[in-house]
Amino acid sequence: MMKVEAIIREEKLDNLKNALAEAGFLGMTVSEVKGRGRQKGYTLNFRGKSINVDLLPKLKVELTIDDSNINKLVDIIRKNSSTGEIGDGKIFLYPVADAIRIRTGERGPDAI
Amino acid sequence: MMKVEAIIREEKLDNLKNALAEAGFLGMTVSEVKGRGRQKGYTLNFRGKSINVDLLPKLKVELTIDDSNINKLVDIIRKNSSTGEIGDGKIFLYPVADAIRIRTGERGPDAI
Amino acid sequence: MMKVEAIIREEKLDNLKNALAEAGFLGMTVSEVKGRGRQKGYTLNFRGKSINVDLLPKLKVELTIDDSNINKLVDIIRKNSSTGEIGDGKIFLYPVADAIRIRTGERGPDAI
Amino acid sequence: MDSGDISWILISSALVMLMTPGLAFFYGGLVRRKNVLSIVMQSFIAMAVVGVIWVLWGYSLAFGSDIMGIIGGLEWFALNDVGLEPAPLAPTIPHLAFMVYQGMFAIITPALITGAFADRMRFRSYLFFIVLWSTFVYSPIAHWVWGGGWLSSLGALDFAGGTVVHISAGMAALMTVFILGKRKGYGEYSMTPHNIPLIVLGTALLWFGWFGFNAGSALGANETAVLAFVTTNTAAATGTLPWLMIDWSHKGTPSLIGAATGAVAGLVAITPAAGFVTVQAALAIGFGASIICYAAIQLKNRFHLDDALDVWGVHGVGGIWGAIATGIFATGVGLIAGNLTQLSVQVVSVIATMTYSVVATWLILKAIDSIMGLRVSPEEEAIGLDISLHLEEAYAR
Amino acid sequence: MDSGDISWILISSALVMLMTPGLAFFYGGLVRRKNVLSIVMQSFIAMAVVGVIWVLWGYSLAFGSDIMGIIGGLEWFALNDVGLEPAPLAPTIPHLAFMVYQGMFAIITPALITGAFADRMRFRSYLFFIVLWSTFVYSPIAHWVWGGGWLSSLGALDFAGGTVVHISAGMAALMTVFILGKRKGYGEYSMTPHNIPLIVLGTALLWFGWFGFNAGSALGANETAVLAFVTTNTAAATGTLPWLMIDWSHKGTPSLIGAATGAVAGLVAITPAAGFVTVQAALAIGFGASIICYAAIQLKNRFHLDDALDVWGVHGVGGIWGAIATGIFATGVGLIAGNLTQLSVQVVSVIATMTYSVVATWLILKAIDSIMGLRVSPEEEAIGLDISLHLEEAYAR
Amino acid sequence: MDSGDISWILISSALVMLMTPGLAFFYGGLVRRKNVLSIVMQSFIAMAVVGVIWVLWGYSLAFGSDIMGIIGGLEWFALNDVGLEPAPLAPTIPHLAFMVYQGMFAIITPALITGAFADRMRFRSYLFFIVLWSTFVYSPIAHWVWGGGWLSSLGALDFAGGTVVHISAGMAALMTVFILGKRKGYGEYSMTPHNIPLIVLGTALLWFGWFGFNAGSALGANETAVLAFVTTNTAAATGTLPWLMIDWSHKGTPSLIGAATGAVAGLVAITPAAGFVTVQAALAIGFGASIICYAAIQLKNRFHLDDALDVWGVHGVGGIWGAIATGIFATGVGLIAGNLTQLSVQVVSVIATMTYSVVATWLILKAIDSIMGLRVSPEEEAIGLDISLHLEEAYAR
Ligand SMILES: Nc1ncnc2c1ncn2[C@@H]1O[C@H](COP(=O)(O)OP(=O)(O)O)[C@@H](O)[C@H]1O
Ligand SMILES: Nc1ncnc2c1ncn2[C@@H]1O[C@H](COP(=O)(O)OP(=O)(O)O)[C@@H](O)[C@H]1O
Ligand SMILES: Nc1ncnc2c1ncn2[C@@H]1O[C@H](COP(=O)(O)OP(=O)(O)O)[C@@H](O)[C@H]1O
Repeated sequence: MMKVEAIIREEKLDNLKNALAEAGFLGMTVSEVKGRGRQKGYTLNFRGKSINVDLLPKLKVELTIDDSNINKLVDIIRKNSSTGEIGDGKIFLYPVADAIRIRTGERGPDAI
Repeated sequence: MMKVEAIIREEKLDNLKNALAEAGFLGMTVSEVKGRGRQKGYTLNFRGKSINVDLLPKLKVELTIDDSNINKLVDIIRKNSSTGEIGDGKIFLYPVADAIRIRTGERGPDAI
Repeated sequence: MMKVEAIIREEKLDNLKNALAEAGFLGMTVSEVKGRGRQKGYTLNFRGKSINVDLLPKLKVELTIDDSNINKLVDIIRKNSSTGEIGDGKIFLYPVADAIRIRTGERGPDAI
Repeated sequence: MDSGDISWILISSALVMLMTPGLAFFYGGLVRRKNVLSIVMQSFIAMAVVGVIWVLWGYSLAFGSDIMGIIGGLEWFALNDVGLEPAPLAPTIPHLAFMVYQGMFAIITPALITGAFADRMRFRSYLFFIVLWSTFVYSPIAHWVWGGGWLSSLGALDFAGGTVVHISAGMAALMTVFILGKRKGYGEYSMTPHNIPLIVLGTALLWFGWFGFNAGSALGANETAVLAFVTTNTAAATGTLPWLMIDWSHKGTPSLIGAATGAVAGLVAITPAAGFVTVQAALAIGFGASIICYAAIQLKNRFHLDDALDVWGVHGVGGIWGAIATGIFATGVGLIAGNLTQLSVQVVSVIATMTYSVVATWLILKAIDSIMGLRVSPEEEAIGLDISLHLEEAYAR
Repeated sequence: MDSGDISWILISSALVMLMTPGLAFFYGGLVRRKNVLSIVMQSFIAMAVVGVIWVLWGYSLAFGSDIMGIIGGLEWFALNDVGLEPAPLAPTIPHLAFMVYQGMFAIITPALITGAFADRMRFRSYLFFIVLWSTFVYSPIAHWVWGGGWLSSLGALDFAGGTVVHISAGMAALMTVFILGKRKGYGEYSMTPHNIPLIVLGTALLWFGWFGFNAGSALGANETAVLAFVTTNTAAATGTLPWLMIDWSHKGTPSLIGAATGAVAGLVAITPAAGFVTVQAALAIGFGASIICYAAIQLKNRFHLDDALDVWGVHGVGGIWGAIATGIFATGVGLIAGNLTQLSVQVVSVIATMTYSVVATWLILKAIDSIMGLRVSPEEEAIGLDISLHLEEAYAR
Repeated sequence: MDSGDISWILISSALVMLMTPGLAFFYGGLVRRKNVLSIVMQSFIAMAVVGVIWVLWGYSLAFGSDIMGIIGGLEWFALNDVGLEPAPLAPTIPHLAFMVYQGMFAIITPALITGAFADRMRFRSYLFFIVLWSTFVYSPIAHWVWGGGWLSSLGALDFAGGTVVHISAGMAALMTVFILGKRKGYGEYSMTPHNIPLIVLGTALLWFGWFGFNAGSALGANETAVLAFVTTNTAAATGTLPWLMIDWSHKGTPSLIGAATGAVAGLVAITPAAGFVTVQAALAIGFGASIICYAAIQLKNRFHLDDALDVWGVHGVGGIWGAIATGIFATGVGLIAGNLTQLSVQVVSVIATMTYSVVATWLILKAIDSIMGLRVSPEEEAIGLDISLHLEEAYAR
């Protein structure tokens, strides 16, 4: 199993979510993050003191899937969350040692 | 070392936290996430446009622990965060290459 | 590649962010978490019922980098986010199987 | 007619109107994030539903010509004959001004109850509930006390609604808890308030609006209004302090929610007394309110009654204390003036209001329950009422 | 002079002042988290910019001596000769009181428009826009209707600003949408409101302030003020209910945002009629407002017009309905009293206001666009206006 | 007695009451998320503590029979003999109305100071601080200027509290900074405001309430009230604009927090002048306030003084400018009318207030510090005062 973690633009979530559901990838976990990359940031000011805001809001989407699905999933993510402009985000893949469904105790690929 | 990542129901946190503390698992990191799985979602409406809300609030609990403790920990999590209904969540295990305590620089199992 | 995940104090972010940028580590993702460790917690009360608040706000900083940079990065993080008091946080290292830039499709170290 | 009195009654009406959203924020901040809209909605919609009912029949039932001391007649249905002539009960202001001012009280009273059944009532059933409750509980009690009914004949004193508003709502709240049962998870896991600044905003608007509630009840910009204004502010201040101190000694830290609750308890208790007592008495009434209501909540906790936001403890018990205290402190006629009659009348009015509200609320709830059910499904409750009833989320990106 | 009238006009002025921040919260809650400050800023700065303009020349243009029925003279520039003597149009209050009360209307009107071009207008261009719009659109229309201009000679009735405020702003809003275009991502991805409690706070402050807006327009604490107060509250209440019900049947759930929008629609529609109609008529006007405005928004959606926060649908269309309804229901002179003249005059005033606002707004926008542009860059829009225009983030740790 | 005047003074009292929660939100939004409740609590509890003190002895000390020009007598202790008879200083309203109106000023003044020592004062010490400060600083200064004391004999003009409220609080704020020291992390890492909509809500309530503060100080619904109302709104508007512009040119973007701060600076500066100057002068006073306060904050930053929320810069310096400006612009008696006496008297009153507030505040702080300490522990400060002092978290799920 592999965890696919995508950092995407906030506004692409609806798109991606629907595309994933259509392709049968239902299980997913989303969280709000802020990110910095090539996309340049801004400088905040508060009564004469300036603060660098180069962190812009992004969403992190995590899906744990079977190894066989990885390429398909990566393609779906790329297709549904890119705009072609800097700031589109990244996909990271991490090895997963095991997965357990809390309710039933099922383990491994059956649990996801 | 292994990272144990549990996606649980919000209301189970108190329970789980206390059970973990009792069993000696103090170190942990919690974050707010939204998730989709078998638990069906809803549809939001805003002035005539409908938006799919299949993402429901969950909590992500992360603990990095020694390999020897994994089964014990998984059991505690299952016991203290399941209700038996769909939406109870998942546990994922990830290999950890190393851990460092920022304050002291200790490395490996000593750091966690 | 390796994911370096640091749990740090909120107030150290500016410091760390700037130090990372200077050292050429631009790509990063930050999220709000709450953590428990050796730093002792508090007890919340609401109209006669008490609730344990041992989770204190922290920030999670994630950077995926090339293996060759790990030690340098760990040093920078330690130097720029420690105060010497309990609660300074942890650094965890996780193996990364692959990385993809959503915009271009580049893979591996080129993508980060 | 007097332009100063009109000015005062209009602004007082506006102030009381603002209390209902104030209450919505007070309650909304106290619940969990997934239920804030559902409770705000309950208050908000009361402004619409009771706003219309009052104009159609509520006002007439409460203030129309007395029928056997029990209810008003329907000759003012849809405000027929209610116009700009001097109000029968307040000759220096137009009748419509009196009507709308009283209407603001009719709106907030059922909204007060919602704190008790927070997080678990169906919205549809709630709509039926407030229609029936407003008609069959609020209007009659208002008639008894203010509209020329039997309690007013007895000489019961209720300056601005200790019995009519707070006891009636507080006892109804208790009944809803008995009938709807506890929230899923009550006593099992913590349900911390999700937004304390919102609670304070609600408290601030309540305190602010209460000046219209109490001082407006003088029905003119006169000496009584001034007295009621000052006693109101004073009781709010002295209500805050004991709650803070008890919390502090009980739990080791002073709580902002506690301070806010204490202020509300003081405001509730001074309501029936506001224009009848001295400022010195107001100090005592506010002080007592805080201690008595705090104790009531401990009692409620002991009985594991899930009156989620303590409507009974603060409004019911605070209102009882205030009504009794009026019998003790009322200038000239109270116990302290060496007079026991007034106190006994007050006790009668308290018991009558409690009994009627309990019985009538029970009947209304049972009727609705048997027809359409009162409580949401466990799944809806687990997901939160905002999404499951209203398909809206309070906070988003 | 009458102290009761002065008291009422001052507190009414304060109430209307509070509506502008109320609007800021209403709009601020409706936009996404990254744009809340930009729209709040637009309302807030209107209080400063129009506050100064009004004192300098706006008041004189609107209420100065009539020039050919079209505009006021500049003899009151910088409040020259405007003092504490009785106001020409309201002899029981000082002239300055009348001036400042009217000024609060001048402030909120351009702020209303901002909901239409939410999330995409440059701040600098917005500043120029409100200076020009206030001077060349608001002041003239106010003059026509209230300052002795041609519409008032015709006998057009506009109690508190159905044409002057709501139609003029609502039609201007529509023009800004045509000229600025849609938000990036409109129709492509969802843009859910980021803070619904903030929307309700805004609605509450608007409803509260509207008592000053409408009942204050009686310019004294008199019978007309009372009538306007009661019709206002009643129309807000009846405006809320149909919107709730339509939403419910359309989408399966009752929406809090819907209820709030319905209340605002009712308030808009009663504005021109408030002091002229009976409470029974107010029930109908509020009810109708909700249905008509709801339909207008469906229409707008069908045409894919990105009037982001429905300024046209609620204020434009609600104002039109209110102005027409005044011609129908106005006591003594309306259609229902068997009179067609008033209704025709109302139609003329609606058409005149619409036409003038559309044309003048178009000219102003085109002028600004050609000089400095109106719209932010796509990158600024993507990042959000709070950071890209103001370098501030609404919520932080 | 006059019902219009009573109506106005009561609603003005309610408006000023609302300013204290308004301040709580203004300050609460400016601090970090972990400290919002602690500063809101400081304002909220002032309403209770000073509310009681004022009734018990504060009012008597400030307005009781003059003792050597320095302090009032205690004959009105616990409002003994303060009733519904005409107020000695305002014969058209009852004495109690005057008392409660003045009490609202006494409440907000110490609350103003809290912005300076945000995020680092012990709550227990704060309670002692406001008891002592209210008694030994506020009441005497109020007596000097308004209660028949030496400054009023001298002829010092302070319409609504430039010296009594703003200078006294602003200078006290500066002292607290000297004695408590900087926040942990000051100058080291950023401490961005955590909730800007909350700041704007606070500003809106302050602006709204300030109408009661200034126009209410006419103590009746009369011409002076109207003038004060108009100058207040005008100075707020002109105060906003320069701050916006300076921010814009300094930092490249216009800031919403800056605009809000500018409005408050304008309101502070017009306070002592409101009923004494023309609207044209108000334009200048507001404009000047913004520039002068902005400069003061730059100065403070240069000296690395951690007056966290700029109480000194806005209230202290704004109050000084206002008091001086009153000497310049006061109709008939100011410098512009060719008169230097008034200006010199104003300077004396400024210096006296500054000196007394600085010295007395220093003594009070030192006394409390030596008995129980003033500052929280570094660990409590790091964790945040909401949890460490109050065991409450502002926002939860
Ligand atoms: N090395 C990295 N480690 C972790 N997160 C990263 C890294 N590089 C980029 N990110 C995340 O991806 C987001 C998009 O990256 P960015 O470089 O702006 O876009 P692009 O890949 O299109 O050039 C960033 O905001 C950040 O959250
Ligand atoms: N494949 C997956 N990858 C990542 N997160 C998942 C995955 N499947 C489920 N989750 C997370 O677990 C939560 C619970 O899953 P769900 O399927 O609803 O419960 P259950 O496992 O009891 O059927 C989801 O809300 C989501 O956050
Ligand atoms: N075993 C662990 N697994 C996951 N997160 C941990 C673990 N131990 C500590 N943390 C995180 O690190 C933070 C700091 O840890 P703490 O023990 O308080 O500091 P220190 O390492 O300086 O003693 C915690 O708040 C928690 O978020």
